[in-house]
Amino acid sequence: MTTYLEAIREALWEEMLADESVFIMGEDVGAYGGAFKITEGFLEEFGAGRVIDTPISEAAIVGAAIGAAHMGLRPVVEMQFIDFIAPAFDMIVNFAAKVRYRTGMGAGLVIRGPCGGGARAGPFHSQNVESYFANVAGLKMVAPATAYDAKGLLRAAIRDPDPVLYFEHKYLYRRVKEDLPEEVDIMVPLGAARLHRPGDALTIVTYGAMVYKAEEAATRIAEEDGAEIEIIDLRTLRPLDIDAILGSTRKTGRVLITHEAPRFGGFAGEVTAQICEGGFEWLDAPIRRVTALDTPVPYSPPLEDYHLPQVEDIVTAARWLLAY
Amino acid sequence: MTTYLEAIREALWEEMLADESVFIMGEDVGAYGGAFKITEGFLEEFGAGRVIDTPISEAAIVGAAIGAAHMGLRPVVEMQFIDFIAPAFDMIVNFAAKVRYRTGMGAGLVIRGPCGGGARAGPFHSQNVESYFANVAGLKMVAPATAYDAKGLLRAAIRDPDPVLYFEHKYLYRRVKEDLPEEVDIMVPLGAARLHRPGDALTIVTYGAMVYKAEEAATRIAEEDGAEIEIIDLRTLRPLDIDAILGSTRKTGRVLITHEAPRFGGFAGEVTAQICEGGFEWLDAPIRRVTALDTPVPYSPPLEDYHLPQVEDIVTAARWLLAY
Amino acid sequence: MPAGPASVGPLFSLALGVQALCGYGMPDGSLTADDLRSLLRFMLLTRGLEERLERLLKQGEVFGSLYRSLGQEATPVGSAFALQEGDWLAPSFRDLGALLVRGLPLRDAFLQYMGRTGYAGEGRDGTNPPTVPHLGLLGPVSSLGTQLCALNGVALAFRMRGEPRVCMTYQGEGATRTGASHEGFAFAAVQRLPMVVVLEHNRWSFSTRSSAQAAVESWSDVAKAYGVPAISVDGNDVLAVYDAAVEAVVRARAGGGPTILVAETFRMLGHAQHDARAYVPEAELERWRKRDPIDGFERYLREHDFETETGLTALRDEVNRELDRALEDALAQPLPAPADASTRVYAEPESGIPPWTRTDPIGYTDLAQRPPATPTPGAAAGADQSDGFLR
Amino acid sequence: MPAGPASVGPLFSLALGVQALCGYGMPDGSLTADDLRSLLRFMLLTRGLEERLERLLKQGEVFGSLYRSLGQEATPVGSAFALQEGDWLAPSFRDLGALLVRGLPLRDAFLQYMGRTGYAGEGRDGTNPPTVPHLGLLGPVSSLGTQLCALNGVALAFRMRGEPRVCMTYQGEGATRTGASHEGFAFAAVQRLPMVVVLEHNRWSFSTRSSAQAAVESWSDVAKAYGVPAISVDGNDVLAVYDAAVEAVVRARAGGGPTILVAETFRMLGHAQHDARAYVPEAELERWRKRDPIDGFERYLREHDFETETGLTALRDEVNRELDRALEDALAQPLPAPADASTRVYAEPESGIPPWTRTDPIGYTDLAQRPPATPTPGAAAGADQSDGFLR
Ligand SMILES: Cc1ncc(C[n+]2csc(CCOP(=O)(O)OP(=O)(O)O)c2C)c(N)n1
Ligand SMILES: Cc1ncc(C[n+]2csc(CCOP(=O)(O)OP(=O)(O)O)c2C)c(N)n1
Ligand SMILES: [Mg+2]
Ligand SMILES: [Mg+2]
Repeated sequence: MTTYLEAIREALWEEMLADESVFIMGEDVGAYGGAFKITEGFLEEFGAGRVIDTPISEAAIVGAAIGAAHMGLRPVVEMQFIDFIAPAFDMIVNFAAKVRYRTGMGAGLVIRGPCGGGARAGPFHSQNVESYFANVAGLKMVAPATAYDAKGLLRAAIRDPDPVLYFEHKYLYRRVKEDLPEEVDIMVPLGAARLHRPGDALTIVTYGAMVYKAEEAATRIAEEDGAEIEIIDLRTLRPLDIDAILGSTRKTGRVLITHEAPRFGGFAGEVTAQICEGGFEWLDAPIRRVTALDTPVPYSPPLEDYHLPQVEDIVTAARWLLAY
Repeated sequence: MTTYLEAIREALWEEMLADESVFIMGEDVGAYGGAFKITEGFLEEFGAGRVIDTPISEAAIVGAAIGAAHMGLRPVVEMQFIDFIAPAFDMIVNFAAKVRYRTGMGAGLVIRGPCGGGARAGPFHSQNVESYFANVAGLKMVAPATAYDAKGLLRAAIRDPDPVLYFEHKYLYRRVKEDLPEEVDIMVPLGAARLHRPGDALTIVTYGAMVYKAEEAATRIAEEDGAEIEIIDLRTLRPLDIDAILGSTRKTGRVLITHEAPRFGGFAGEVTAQICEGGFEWLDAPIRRVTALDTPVPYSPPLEDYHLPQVEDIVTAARWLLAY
Repeated sequence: MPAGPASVGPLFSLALGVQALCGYGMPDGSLTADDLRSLLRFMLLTRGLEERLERLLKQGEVFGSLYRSLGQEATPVGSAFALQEGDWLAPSFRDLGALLVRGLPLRDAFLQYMGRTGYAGEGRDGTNPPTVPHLGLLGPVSSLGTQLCALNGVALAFRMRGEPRVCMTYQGEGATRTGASHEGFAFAAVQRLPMVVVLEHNRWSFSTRSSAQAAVESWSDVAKAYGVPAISVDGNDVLAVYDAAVEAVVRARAGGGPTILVAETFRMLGHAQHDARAYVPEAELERWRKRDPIDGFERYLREHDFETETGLTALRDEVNRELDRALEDALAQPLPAPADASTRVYAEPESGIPPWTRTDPIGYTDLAQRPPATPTPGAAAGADQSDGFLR
Repeated sequence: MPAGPASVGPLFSLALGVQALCGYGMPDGSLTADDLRSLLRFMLLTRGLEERLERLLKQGEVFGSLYRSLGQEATPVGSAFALQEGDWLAPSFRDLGALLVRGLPLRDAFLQYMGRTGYAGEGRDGTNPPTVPHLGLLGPVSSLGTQLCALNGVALAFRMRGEPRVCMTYQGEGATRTGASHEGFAFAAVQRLPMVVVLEHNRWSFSTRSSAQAAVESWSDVAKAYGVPAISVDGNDVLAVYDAAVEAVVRARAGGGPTILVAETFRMLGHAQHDARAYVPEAELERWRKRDPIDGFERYLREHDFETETGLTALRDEVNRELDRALEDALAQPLPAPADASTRVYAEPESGIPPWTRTDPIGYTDLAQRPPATPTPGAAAGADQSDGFLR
């Protein structure tokens, strides 16, 4: 059984073995092996030249990744927590994302880090930051839910010629365990959603850790209401696999979008807009969102549990949609 | 006649006269009067103690505004171009926006600066940044289209107890001229949209400089197609005046949302989602978006004109909706 | 002035109420025997508080992780002791001692990390020290380096109002590598703000040696780039720290601008609870164990006859009783009610609509109760809009 | 290696093709009479180029604004002249001279600011100097301080590959106040990268005096915070700048790490075209007018019999002819086709869907052409997904 965390680790390891232009930069990624031990043992295997411990300077780290990428290297940058991508915002949005468009010279790099709540980690170690970057052309964004996808998407992201933000959900690190096929060379192309659960009564579009809450809700509704919910795991947020979403919409006529980030200005808005544009006539009910509260992520367990979208919320919304 | 620029200037001036806790910080806002001369003469009138020239340190400027706000002052920060809000992203998103929620101590401050394209200013002096902040609870966002609103909203923003991002469109600075009523004390509350043009055939939801392109399109369609388009100028992006949007949706049954920022992950997504949630049954056609291309803002005139949403695009989309 | 963010000036007098616990020396830096005892007491309180928090974490009463200051207590305690009433302090995440010196009730310290109610924090952010306006305490956010930028604004307000108040903040050597730290230093320096930055050089930032953070010979070199004076001091000698802090505070209060106080110390435990600091050589730990700030200061107090062993034992017992009493009070406080999570994002009246999952399914009160479908027409651009949608 | 970002290594040999225009002295810093002439020529080219760009701006052939380097030309020219083939350079927005030295064709310089086609930039970003990989030129973005961070990565790549190549970048004194600049300096220093940072202290950042940017006595103090050597030099003396740059470049190439080269100079015009610099005292301007880098260097060349007045006149004429020829070529290039705006956001194949307003009204190719309504079912979490939606 391979955990979500080990899958990320394997992808990094294999890509570094396969391509010596791949290297890692981040805070405490070397001797310590990273805050979550993703890169444990990498320093010993690949040496300090390719596993680079940096000062606490997210902008400098991303900047260095950009320049190295320009020279044909394939940097993988670790943010100790994805929340700390914020100090590098300017470097990502104004340099990395726009450089190919401006100059023709691309910056193929990966910025990865633990996102998401449920760890009682408070407002600054629990955020989901995808919406901060959603309107920035030039970036790609990935948010795996399974170990298989965590591995396959990271390998694809490392080989991608453009900057990819890779959001790994810390809640899944050790909770998700899968038997990964030995034979196949696991590689998941960016931009392709995954049918997580087939159904015909309602489509739930989601990604990251919410895939599992959606699954729980779907199982309950199958048992208690006898309705089969289809779950689409986006896997890649940008480019968005609108074909997969519309295909399912046409089939079910009912769509629920759920993500862990707050509701206002969240990624569900873009999905809703694209469904309206491409599948309006197929809709038998309003598109609904189940999201976190429009607040920071609070620390105290009862507050965090209330802030985060729960299975119960998805069940309520799904039933409302099924009854509509 | 008062220009949009003078209206901003008047609001600042009057608030500084009315309340000595109001002060200005920014790069070259003192002797020079700001890159666009908004604060020209302020140094002479209010002195260096309340018109503070800063180093090129956006994070430090916003940080200082936060602390000063904690002490009961009312800082108004100028970003020389709103694009340069990016280096202050962390300070805004993680400090200013979350401090009341975390501690109970608010940070009533205003961050204002010129946004938007059409000035041939290239990728870094033309951006619309509202979407970078749309998912951040704790912030308010304002984008005036008229001189009246520019003045009224800035005064309200300065008096607001929470952090307000105030986006002034550089293209409107000197092009918008209005007779501002002498008698009334101009004050426009945050969170209230404005009916820019009444109509019954189609609702266009927009804000900022796009209000005028929408108006041009509406006039043409009134003349050439005899259909009356209703235009809602949001004025405030957060909190969003969903009641105004839904009220118009119920009346027209057709909604077009247009903004100058790129399409993917743009603010139109949130508006679409809320209309779907609250007004689905009133919709006689898909909600559509007219936006900029999903690219950075290019420099060369033919490229920028093609990148930016144009009147022609709105007309095309509106006709498509009217015919739907 | 319209109702807005709590103006802290007026509130400040409340601080008088906590003077009993709040500690500070004379403005001129002289210390009485009571002050010496007080310094030791605050170091003991800090260590005892953190030990209890660690236990609570293991018991599941404190969540996430915990950052201890074991072996560094003299730096926050000695420096904060140099402040006077009305001054403001912004700790980093490892400076509980400084907050206690400024009067943070032990009970509230427990509550912050236990995520319970009954104090300003209300369980919202237990990963950082609390913010207590009436004590002049500005809690940091996790993004390193940022609190200096925010505290600059407090100092700016002092100067604008002509108040002789001083600000003090803390930063690990690792945090000085952030852009926010640089912008904060530069801003304070060029504005000559009444600011004292305590640079806690504890040799490590997480698993990274300070030599890997910067190529400087001495961390006081950081000050040279900003044209401000630096004082380097043994961060494990509470009196040395206090004296240096007094010098810096007096200069700041006199309008002499910021000072960077470099405290040479050592982080004896891991970065946080989950870190066994296997990467720290035992010999290095041993060397610093001998320099424990509390042992050293107790020795000093005995050797100079300020304290007897029995007196010290009594003090330790008293400190433990205080802590246990405070913990009892804290344990008596409830966790917040879940629905409280949705409040206090904005000043009242709350803006925006309530999250739909907690109200009716479609996220709005019944459509029938909505405003008229046709909004009262507002005038077009340029005309008086007062009859627009304004409500 | 999978197809990806252009690896510049291989491309670099192309640079040989432009050697004719590209200028550099001997690695040991010695200069021939031809080199001296070349230095003057590049300064004349820079000034002439900017004069023409200014005219083009007024004629509406260049857009937005323009930042000139009048009076500072010796700094970018003298410093860039110390680089060798294979080195990389990241200018700031006022360093056209450095790009010319590195071989940027005059025609392309015109095209960049005129927003025309026919070179790498393709009219995308005329607010900044161009990026030309095969010449080792990395154009900046407008956010000040950031290009140092990016160039660090280029230097890092050189070191990882064991290539003895050096990087040079530029920063105004104002830009050093940004967090990005700080993080960039600190990173380069602690990684001991082969990096030379030319700090152009031209007394002003827009309307702000350098003394209001930082409280430092000398801008070389900035280096002290990073533990790297600084060299201060008369930025208007092209030979002094060159010598200092050679020292820094040689050290960097030998593995000695970064150097900060502080060039003392003065911005003779306003910040940009729209700025009449009314805030600059006339006396100050007068003082610096006397120190014009071109006049000074011509005097030097005459006095030391390297050039005669006739020779200089011939050179000026040749420079003007070159510039006029290049401008003609540039004017012959068309503006980009509007629809080109939508290309090159991502590497081919373009990701995402085309913007609907330019395709059919509903933003997609006919729904009939869409994939089957029911997607081929993929397995659930854990199982082999290879038959999921993967396409
Ligand atoms: C901007 C940012 N990046 C990364 C982190 C994660 N982080 C928290 S503490 C820490 C080490 C801090 O070291 P130092 O500043 O020396 O303080 P010390 O822990 O030694 O007291 C790191 C990397 C953070 N909090 N903020
Ligand atoms: C982060 C950021 N903030 C503000 C600006 C606007 N701006 C452009 S140039 C400039 C002044 C730069 O001064 P300096 O670095 O000394 O360079 P100089 O103009 O003197 O050559 C400013 C404030 C910017 N480009 N980037
Ligand atoms: Mg440290
Ligand atoms: Mg300058």
